[in-house]
Amino acid sequence: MSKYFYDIWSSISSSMIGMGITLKHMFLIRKGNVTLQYPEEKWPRPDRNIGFEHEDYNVIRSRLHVDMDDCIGCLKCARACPVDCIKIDIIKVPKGSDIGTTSNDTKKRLLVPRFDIDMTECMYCNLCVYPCPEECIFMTGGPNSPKHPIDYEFSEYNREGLIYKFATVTEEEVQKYTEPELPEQPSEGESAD
Amino acid sequence: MVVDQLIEWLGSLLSWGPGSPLIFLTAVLIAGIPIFLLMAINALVSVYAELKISAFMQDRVGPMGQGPGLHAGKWGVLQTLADALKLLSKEDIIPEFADRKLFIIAPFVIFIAPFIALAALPFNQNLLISDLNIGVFYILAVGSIGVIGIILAGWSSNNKWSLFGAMRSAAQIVSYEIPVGLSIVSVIMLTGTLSMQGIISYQEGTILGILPNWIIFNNPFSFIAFFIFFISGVAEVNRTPFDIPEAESELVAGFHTEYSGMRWSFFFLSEYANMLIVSGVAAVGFLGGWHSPISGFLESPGWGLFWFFFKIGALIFVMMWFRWTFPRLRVDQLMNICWKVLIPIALLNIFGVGIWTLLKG
Amino acid sequence: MNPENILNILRERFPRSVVEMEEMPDNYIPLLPDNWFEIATLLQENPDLQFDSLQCVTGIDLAEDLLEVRYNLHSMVHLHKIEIRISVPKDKPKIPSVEKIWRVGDWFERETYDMYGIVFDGHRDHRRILLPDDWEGWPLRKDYETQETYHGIVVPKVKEEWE
Amino acid sequence: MGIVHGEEMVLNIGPQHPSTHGVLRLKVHTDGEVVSKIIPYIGYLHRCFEKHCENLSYEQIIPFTDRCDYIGSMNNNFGYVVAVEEMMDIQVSEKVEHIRVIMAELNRIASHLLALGTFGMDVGAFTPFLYMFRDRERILDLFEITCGARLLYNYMWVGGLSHDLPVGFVEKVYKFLDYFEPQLKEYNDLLMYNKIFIERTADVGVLPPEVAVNYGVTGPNLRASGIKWDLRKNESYSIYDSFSFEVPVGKGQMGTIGDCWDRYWVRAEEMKESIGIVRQALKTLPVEGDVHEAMPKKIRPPKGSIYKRTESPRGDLGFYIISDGSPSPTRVKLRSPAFTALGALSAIAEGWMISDVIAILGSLDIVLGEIDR
Repeated sequence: MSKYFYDIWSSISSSMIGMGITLKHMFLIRKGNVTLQYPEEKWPRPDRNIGFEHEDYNVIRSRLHVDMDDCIGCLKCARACPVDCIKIDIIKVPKGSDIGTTSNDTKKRLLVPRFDIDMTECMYCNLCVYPCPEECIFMTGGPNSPKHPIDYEFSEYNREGLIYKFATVTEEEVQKYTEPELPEQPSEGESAD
Repeated sequence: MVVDQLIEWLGSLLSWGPGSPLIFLTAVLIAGIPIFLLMAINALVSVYAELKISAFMQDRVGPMGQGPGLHAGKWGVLQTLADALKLLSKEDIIPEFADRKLFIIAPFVIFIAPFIALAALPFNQNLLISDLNIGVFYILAVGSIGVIGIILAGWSSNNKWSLFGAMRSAAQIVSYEIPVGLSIVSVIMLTGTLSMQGIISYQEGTILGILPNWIIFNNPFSFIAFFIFFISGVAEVNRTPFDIPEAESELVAGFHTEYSGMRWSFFFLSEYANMLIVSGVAAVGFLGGWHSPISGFLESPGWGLFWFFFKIGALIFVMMWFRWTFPRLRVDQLMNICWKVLIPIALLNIFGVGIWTLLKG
Repeated sequence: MNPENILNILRERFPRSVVEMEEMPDNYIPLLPDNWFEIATLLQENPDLQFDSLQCVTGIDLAEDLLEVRYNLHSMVHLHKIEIRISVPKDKPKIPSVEKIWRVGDWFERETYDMYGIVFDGHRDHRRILLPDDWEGWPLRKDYETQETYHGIVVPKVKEEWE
Repeated sequence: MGIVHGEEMVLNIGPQHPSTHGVLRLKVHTDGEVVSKIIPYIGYLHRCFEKHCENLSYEQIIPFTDRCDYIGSMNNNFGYVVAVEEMMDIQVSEKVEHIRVIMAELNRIASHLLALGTFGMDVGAFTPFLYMFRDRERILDLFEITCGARLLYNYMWVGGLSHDLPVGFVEKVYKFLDYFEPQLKEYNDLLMYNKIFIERTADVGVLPPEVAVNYGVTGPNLRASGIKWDLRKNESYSIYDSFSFEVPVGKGQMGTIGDCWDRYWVRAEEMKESIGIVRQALKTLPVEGDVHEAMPKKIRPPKGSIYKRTESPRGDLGFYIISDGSPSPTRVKLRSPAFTALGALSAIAEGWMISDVIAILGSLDIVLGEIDR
């Protein structure tokens, strides 16, 4: 019998405690609320400090980007990718021809007419970023934001739109280097394919 | 009241004589319109309140997109209107193997129960569709028609989840009718009338000059009776912690699993209307109806309307508060609470109220 | 109890079931499949051994027409462990089931059957577990070839225009 | 009191159901509300993890282990990495070990928060779920500044880590722990000691210790049954032996040992212990050191095999790795704790009501990604 009344009492008291907690949260909504109203407010939030500054990041995982000016076509990223979402074609240029240098002063020896990344397959593991000797493939934003602003809103209406073609080498250049000719600086142009 | 006046007025206007059935029918139809509007507005306001209250309790901000405001609707006040429009424009799906006729009828049966029950709820001194001399009894009787609709919905959907929900709901509502009735009995014993206005007029004045002369403060037994009524009422309208007929984590959506669009919104509408009625009966029976909490202060009919809806609003808020705090009970525990806790205490309460009135003279 | 003592106990009771190798390994015991159920019962019930927990069942395709099943046993009482290895030929892969001794073996054995097609004799619910019942082939065998179609759905092998 | 037996009804719970924690299908035979038989069907989330592993190099497998138990990814990384390191006999520096422990324990808190929150939601309490998710987000923020990812980290590498800790990380973790500790009490008041919750979970789905061992149930579920078995203590790996922490064991405070409430309680207690471990590790964390120091140029473990168990938030996470000396393993078998926990469901949930089956399923804390691999 005493258990019967104790049960009733404990139901009431524990319910009151619980209701007290929810009521407290209701009145302190300003304090605990962490909602981010996405399209209007973006992370990190400027007015309320719930997140971290961009400078605090070690790295960020978002869209992959390639600086083609620096790419030397070493294929290391393609080999590191666990899901084979990077596809690179390379052409060996004849000896003595100058196709430019990277920002690290490495002489380019290979022409890269195709550098495709299929972002539908990418699993953002970051494994392709490490082996790159020229640091030309990276995830946008975060510590890389000086190089490329963050881009995590890259949805597309069709699949083909998510296959990024980074190569900048033109058809003529490919033509030129497949048959030996005078070396020339590659010009910025439309993608190869 | 309103119906009577309407009949009189129409009778004088149309010169068919006040006894004509046609006039009676017209009067009833006209009186039905404000009830329907009340239900619709109640649902709009309550749903919005529920969204916001749940959000605040959970440290969220709730709907912010719709309606006027700074950036694309600061408070989302038109959220429920947008929801209603969405529901209206949604495809109406009837499962192939459902019992078509019953499937279509069920939402209306559920809708009718609170609709006609509202006719006996007094909103202030004058505003009352019909002052029945058996008002309380009428509301309790009519309010339980809804369970037929729930069983129809569950059965006709031809879905096992719906069937489970319907069966649970039937057991639950039938059981919880009893504590609701028993706790109302103690009110009737005190007031000596079944009429809603009669119960309210009993609660005029003060106790010892301090407390309002509401039945909840009348004696310790009616104080307990109020809580029994309210808890059972929460169970009757299928809300957490007694929402086992819907139990979204167990039964997907319970009896309305297969419903969509407009038909589903009828369930929604009637759920909130049921909350209104339970809170209304609690306000009338225990909290002095449209009386002001301070006797003689702001007692005009207009303020009566305000006080009545204020009390209803507070009770509905508590129901929402329950919902966003508690886990859900199991079906057998629900029955245990009803039969082993609420009903014995309610019976003892009746006994206590009887002795109290006897001693008080 | 170290593996050597366990091996000795098994040799004593089931002399013909232990695969004798020139140099007995120190971390596992190779067994023949025939008396595996009885040996497993002994391993669980012998008061000195009391292997009450079957940690893991791993199937391997040894690619020499041999499939192997490795059982990692552990005792919660004595806190010792042992690995049992049982090899079966690919064309007749049959091992007695130990699902009745260690109930956890139920799903482990079903998984091994699912992936390697090793039949566990005496299993009470011998079905595929991860793959659909009508899947063809045993995916983790080295000679497995992907189905062309499954219920009319083309199983993609390579992406078009990617190579 | 006699029981009336009605006609048996077969009910499909899932694969699309709000509380099957993923794509699990339970074929449930019911007699009225009472469940007489449960047959779980799994495999809806099978992604051929083990087949993938045979075609990938060792370092490429790590992001795939993330995707197995996506709630406790750090611990999955940890288990795999520890196994490969033991095969190759690599000793990593103190700093790396410390960071790994901090990450694994923070991840354990995050995982338990999700487990308890969804368990609460399974029994109908919605609000604690959102509170816990909010705090889990704070932990994910810490992971994000460290390795950029919020859920699938690929953070622990063979012989090291992908990144060193960012500047100010230690202070942020301290700040989080100071904030989080009082929150725990609030959650316990709100849910664990609520009478309705106790009614729903105490004495429900009792898993006796011998059944638990026989069914291979591990981790918090086994400890709730009263067996003090924690690999961090019993088979210490990494530097767990240098920290002092308690292993909470179910006591049956509200009912029987090994009921759903005990499983909840053990997880709630474990979060407290994890906070303690993180605090100790932060205190002794070496400042200097290169996290890439011990990383081998080529990961080619010698011929042989290893079965290595670690304590993931769900229990004994075993990796059976067989190497033939080539850059990719011959076989990687993941022994997942949730797989065995789900195997025990039919043993403990039969005879209870449908609502209880949902509660028991919630209390076992399964992750379908790990079960189906």
